[in-house]
Amino acid sequence: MGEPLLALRDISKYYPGVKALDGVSIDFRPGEVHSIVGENGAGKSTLIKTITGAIEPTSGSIRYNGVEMSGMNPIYALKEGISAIYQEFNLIPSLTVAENIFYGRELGGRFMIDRREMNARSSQILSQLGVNVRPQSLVKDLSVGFQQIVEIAKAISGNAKVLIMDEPTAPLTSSEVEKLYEIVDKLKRQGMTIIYISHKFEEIFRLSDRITVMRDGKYIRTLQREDTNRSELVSLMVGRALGQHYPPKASRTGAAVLEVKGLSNPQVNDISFTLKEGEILGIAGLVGAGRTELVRAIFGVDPISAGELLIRGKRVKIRHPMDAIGYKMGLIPEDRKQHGALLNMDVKFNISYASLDKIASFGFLHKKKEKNLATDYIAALAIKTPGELQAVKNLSGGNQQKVVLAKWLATQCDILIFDEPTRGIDVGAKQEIYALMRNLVGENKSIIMISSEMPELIGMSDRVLVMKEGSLTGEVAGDEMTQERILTMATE
Amino acid sequence: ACSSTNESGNNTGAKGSPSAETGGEAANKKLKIGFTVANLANTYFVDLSEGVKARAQELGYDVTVHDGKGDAVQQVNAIENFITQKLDVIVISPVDDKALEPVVKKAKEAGITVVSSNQNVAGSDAFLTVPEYEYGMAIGEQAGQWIADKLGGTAEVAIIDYPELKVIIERANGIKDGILKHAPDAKIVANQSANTVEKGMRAMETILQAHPNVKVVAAVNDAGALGVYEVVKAAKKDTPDFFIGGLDATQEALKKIKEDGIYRATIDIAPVGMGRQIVDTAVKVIAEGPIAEPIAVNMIPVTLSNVDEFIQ
Amino acid sequence: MPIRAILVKYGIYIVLLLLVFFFSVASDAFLSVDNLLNILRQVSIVGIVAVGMTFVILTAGIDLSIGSIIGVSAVLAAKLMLFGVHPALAFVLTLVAGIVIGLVNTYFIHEIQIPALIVTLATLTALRGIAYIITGGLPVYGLPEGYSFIGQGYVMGIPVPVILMLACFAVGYFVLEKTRFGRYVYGVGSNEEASRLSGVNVRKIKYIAYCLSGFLSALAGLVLLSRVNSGQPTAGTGYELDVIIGVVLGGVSMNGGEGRISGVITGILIMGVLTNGMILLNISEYYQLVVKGAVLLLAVSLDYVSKKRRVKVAHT
Amino acid sequence: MPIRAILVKYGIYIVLLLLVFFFSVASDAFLSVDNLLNILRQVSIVGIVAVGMTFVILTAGIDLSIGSIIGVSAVLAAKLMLFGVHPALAFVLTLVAGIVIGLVNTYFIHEIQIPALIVTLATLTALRGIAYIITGGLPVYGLPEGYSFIGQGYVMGIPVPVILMLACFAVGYFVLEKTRFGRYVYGVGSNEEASRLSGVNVRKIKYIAYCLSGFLSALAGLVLLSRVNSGQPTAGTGYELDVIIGVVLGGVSMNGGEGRISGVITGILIMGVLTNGMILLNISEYYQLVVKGAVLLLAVSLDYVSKKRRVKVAHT
Ligand SMILES: Nc1ncnc2c1ncn2[C@@H]1O[C@H](COP(=O)(O)OP(=O)(O)OP(=O)(O)O)[C@@H](O)[C@H]1O
Ligand SMILES: Nc1ncnc2c1ncn2[C@@H]1O[C@H](COP(=O)(O)OP(=O)(O)OP(=O)(O)O)[C@@H](O)[C@H]1O
Ligand SMILES: O[C@@H]1[C@@H](O)[C@@H](O)CO[C@H]1O
Ligand SMILES: [Mg+2]
Ligand SMILES: [Mg+2]
Repeated sequence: MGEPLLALRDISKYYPGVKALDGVSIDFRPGEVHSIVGENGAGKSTLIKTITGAIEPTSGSIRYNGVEMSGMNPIYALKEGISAIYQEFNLIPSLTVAENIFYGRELGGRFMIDRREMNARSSQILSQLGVNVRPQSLVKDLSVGFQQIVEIAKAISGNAKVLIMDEPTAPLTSSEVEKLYEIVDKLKRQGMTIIYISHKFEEIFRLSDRITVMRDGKYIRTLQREDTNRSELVSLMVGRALGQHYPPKASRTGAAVLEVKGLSNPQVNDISFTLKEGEILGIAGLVGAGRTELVRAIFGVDPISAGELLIRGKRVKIRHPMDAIGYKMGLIPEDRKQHGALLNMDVKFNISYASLDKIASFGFLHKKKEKNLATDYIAALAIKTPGELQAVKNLSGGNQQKVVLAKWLATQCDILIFDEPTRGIDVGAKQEIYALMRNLVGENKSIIMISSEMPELIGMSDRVLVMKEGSLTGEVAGDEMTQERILTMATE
Repeated sequence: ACSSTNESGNNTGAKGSPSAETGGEAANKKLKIGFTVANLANTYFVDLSEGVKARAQELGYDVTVHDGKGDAVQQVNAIENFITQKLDVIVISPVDDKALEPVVKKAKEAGITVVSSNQNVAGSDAFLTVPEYEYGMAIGEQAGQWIADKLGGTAEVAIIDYPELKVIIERANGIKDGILKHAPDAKIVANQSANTVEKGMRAMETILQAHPNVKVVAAVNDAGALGVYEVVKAAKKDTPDFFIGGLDATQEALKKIKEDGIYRATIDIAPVGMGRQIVDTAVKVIAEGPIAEPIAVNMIPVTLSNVDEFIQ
Repeated sequence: MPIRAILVKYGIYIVLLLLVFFFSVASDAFLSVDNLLNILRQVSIVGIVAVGMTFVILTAGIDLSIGSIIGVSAVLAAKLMLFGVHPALAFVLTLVAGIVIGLVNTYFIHEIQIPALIVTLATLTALRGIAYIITGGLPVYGLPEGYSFIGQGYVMGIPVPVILMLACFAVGYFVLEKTRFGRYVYGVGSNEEASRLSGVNVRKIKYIAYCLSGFLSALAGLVLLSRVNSGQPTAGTGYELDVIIGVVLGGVSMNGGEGRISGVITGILIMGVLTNGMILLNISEYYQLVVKGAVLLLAVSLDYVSKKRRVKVAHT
Repeated sequence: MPIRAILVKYGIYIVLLLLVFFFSVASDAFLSVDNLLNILRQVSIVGIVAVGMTFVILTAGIDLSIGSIIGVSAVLAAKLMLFGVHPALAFVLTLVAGIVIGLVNTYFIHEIQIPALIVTLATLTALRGIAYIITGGLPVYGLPEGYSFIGQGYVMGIPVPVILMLACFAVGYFVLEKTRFGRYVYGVGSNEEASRLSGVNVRKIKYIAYCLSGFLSALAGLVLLSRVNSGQPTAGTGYELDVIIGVVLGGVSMNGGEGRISGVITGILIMGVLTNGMILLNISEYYQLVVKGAVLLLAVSLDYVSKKRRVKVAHT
């Protein structure tokens, strides 16, 4: 192929104690889908931010269209046809879907905007993406999944030459992901260059022409898709070979720990199921199926209108997460920025936050115990941070997720609810988390796991419940746990 | 625009007022004076402090003026600072007299001469007084007289007061009693608070809606009365029998009186002159010892008949 | 429409109507054209400034300096005219001064990244000092004759300040609802980083918002000057609270990105009607304060309780 | 340590030292034990309240009602004592009243979900009215003899208000740095929803923060009462701005979750030293305002620029 459209030369980016990028050079060719893979904290997001000028690299240069770009900034990048979906939420919550899609380049005159036209065009784009969201809805009223779809719509609605997507499918389920594939294919046919970041190998192999591997802020290698395979990528990413993906399942499970009977609220409808000791119970469903709402109701985050909960056979009232924690339950929420992490606070603060009772006597904290708690979990989950005093907002997305996990593991609860626990987490870390989950149930704890990644759900769960539109539509176990079966139940 | 009427201060006619000469002789050394004033957002006190500054400058003294901003605590703080600075004289125009008693005691113990003005702080060496009740009474009487003479002894009356300040409550009582003294049949239909032109306007605009027949308005200061004046004129109610009266004899009020319109009267208490007199009083105290009797400043009603004597 | 839905949608408007109804019954003088014009005129200064404040708060900022800008503008214009500067020129120069103050505010807020609250508290303090220095603490009298028109004149029976205020509201409404710039004001307030990454010139939006606030505060100062016919160095003291009360009562969120001009008008009117009505009823100043606090709380409660209910409705 | 790093770490402390140095050179009277005690005593009321405000702002709230709480407490205690209630009992009742006001504030803020700014603006207004009503606008005189001790007494040569303030700071420091509750204060301010999901009783934390603010404001009111020997209905007016300036100058973020008590002490002292020093230098009131505004801006700029530089250093 000819001249690269975009050439990165020797890009470095240093933070105190962190070399986020260390002399990275990559060429992106016109019309290719080029994936970037690497562990959490490898520097992928940092790299793409230097391309759009969202951050300024410490050193290095970028050539675009044969021209040296200096002092790149987002306004200029957009003008030059470089558009990006960042890993962080980047919408305006108080504006409508249509206003967000065209934010920064509104339709209309020089001063005035043309709402009608923007709504009409938005409807088109959204239906292309196969979702049915009103362009007039406010973004803040949408669930995370729909918000992500709006971000995608926004990125593809312009006439970009380079489209960068940083883990665009993380909050999506399979059917939306399928739609996204089609869109990417179409854009590629139109000659657009796509830079794609993901931790999901399925997507990477489905979409990419070439794949670049990064590790510890360094460029490792660029491979032609046809010439490589999953295990090669993994060992390049991690620096060693990884074995069996999912740990073996438990041979048997124990007595009922949690019983949910006829649970209803405005979002979920007459749900009943039982969670057993030592069990991993999966919950499947499409975006909007109400899985998050179900576990929020169980955990006392949202009120319930009917139904009851039994823990180890005893009826309990849970009106607040405090109550749930009192019964040794924990919830790792799906929206880590809003509900999981305290981003401005440091790693130590976050890890100890839900178990301060364990490191305090009469309300007074033992600083030493707290520090040990934090460093133990940083080591156990291999959290990539310069130290326990780093602010969580400065960690990579995946490592933020690990911090939230650590917070709940530290509470040593018996019933753990994981809502999309591996979202945005790299393969190596995923395996660590899988192993950890198995260890936990091995210690006779119980886990409810919501996941939109079907293979993970099937690989990890002892049993899977399927939800649709707020109701349970089925349950599968053993050999019945196949993608097709679950999908049929989720869509009918 | 400075609203003093008598720069020299001798026109205040207060008994026991020392002349500049005696003061000059008594003070061989260069005195350091601290003056904490109730509130510099009030024109009256700006004039008062100008008088103090001007006289001190003539005598070659140092003055620090402190703004109490209507907060007694600020004045306590300031006096503490003055004591630490080892000033010779502390002059106080208190937000609240009682509040300053303890700190004035400390000042006295430190050998500092203390002069009070407007309200007396117990323990002061001298006190220049504007008797608030009488001050209000003075304009009240003008209004009452007007009602008796021009309105047949009865009229709807509005009073612009300012009950947020203690001394002004007394003054408003004086206004009321003054009116009723000469016009016992007058009806006071509205009391509203205003101490600035703008608030005076807002109050009067609304009062006129509720009581369109109001003919007489007396206000606790000229600023509020000037607001009233603007509104009555704009509403075309400025009939020959209308009466507006204020207090303080500010230049703007005097100008309005001179126009022979509805602004009929104000009361002069010569703040700049009083400020000068404060300095002279301090000098006298240092030379001759404390003055027990309050030194009353003169209050002169200003109407069309004598306004020319006061206009600058 | 069921009553609850009406409450939800029009909470704050209903509060206004209730107040109007109450005072109409309680006082004969309340419901007359004259008195309604009075109310409008009395809120006009706060209203004009509120438009600028709305822009600033929508960008998630705050401008506490407005009261001092009013004061400085009033005395500056008065002094200029006294020195013989033509009123029209004095007018323009004062408005420019207001804009310059806005520039200074934004410089510290955006370039040095100091919280807006602190920056404008500092300029509030310093500018009040400047107003005193300009005048030596004494009011400035002797304005040229015709000048009183802006503050006291009428056009077709409507007071000029009212016309100015309505014009400001109309332009503000139009800009916020219909223009690109309006979208960016909301966007910057709602998610500044996302706006930057979407190619919005965040700096420009902020400069414009604070300069608009400075400009409108200066305009308000000119109106006030003309209304009271004298340049008072204390003019505008404490107005920041009245303006903020009006704006937030009108539903603008202090976190930025949320709220509308129509609500702000209503918020301002509620406070104006309340003050006027209580004076008509000759309620003592002391009780006026208590009633004002209580109504403020109840009005916003009504609005928020109904909104909370809306969220619940949305979930069903 | 390189100079830049020192600046970064100790920006605000350096500003304080510079001011102290400057005034020591410029005025003979400044650097004496008496005067330094003066300064401490003069900031004591604002300082006591600032501790409560720090808790509130750390939870991402604000309490504008503190000035009016001071006023109400002062007159309430004075009236109670005049009615013959024993000073100790009057003292306790007043502190309880402060806590009750905190409860009311939190009720509207947390249960009805009205922005804290609005709620406390409303209580600011209403409580001032109540202070006037209690007293009929007149100061309350005739306090029992011994009462002056809290405001005017000394213990081992140190003024009692200073001791109270230092105690408040010490307790505040300890609670915020060393206890679980302190953690939750930061956590709630940093991310309320995440805190709730982590099992934190957010409601309780907020109630405690605002009640603490009410309690300490009442305490400050009692100190003020004793210091001026009379219950002034206007006491405390405008103190909210002084307190907020001190707290934010000290590095507490208005967005919650960030800042320390040690910074707050420094912020409060900077304002106190500045006021005292300028009186000593006989700077005119009007210029004092300008200088105060400018110093505030420069001090915070220094702090922020050095922090920004830290980020830049980080970028290199
Ligand atoms: N503002 C910052 N300050 C300090 N360190 C930072 C900052 N931003 C990123 N880092 C660090 O830079 C490294 C690279 O982060 P980056 O977000 O690029 O990783 P990533 O490859 O995108 O990871 P993930 O797959 O988890 O999203 C991480 O170690 C991160 O902690
Ligand atoms: N078309 C739509 N437009 C806007 N909101 C929708 C739409 N469909 C569903 N929702 C909202 O989405 C919410 C449920 O989505 P949510 O993401 O929480 O479900 P979920 O089953 O947990 O899915 P996931 O966890 O995979 O995202 C519902 O509260 C519903 O109001
Ligand atoms: O406010 C008033 C002034 O207007 C003047 O009258 C003197 O006394 C003050 O208290
Ligand atoms: Mg990333
Ligand atoms: Mg979900």
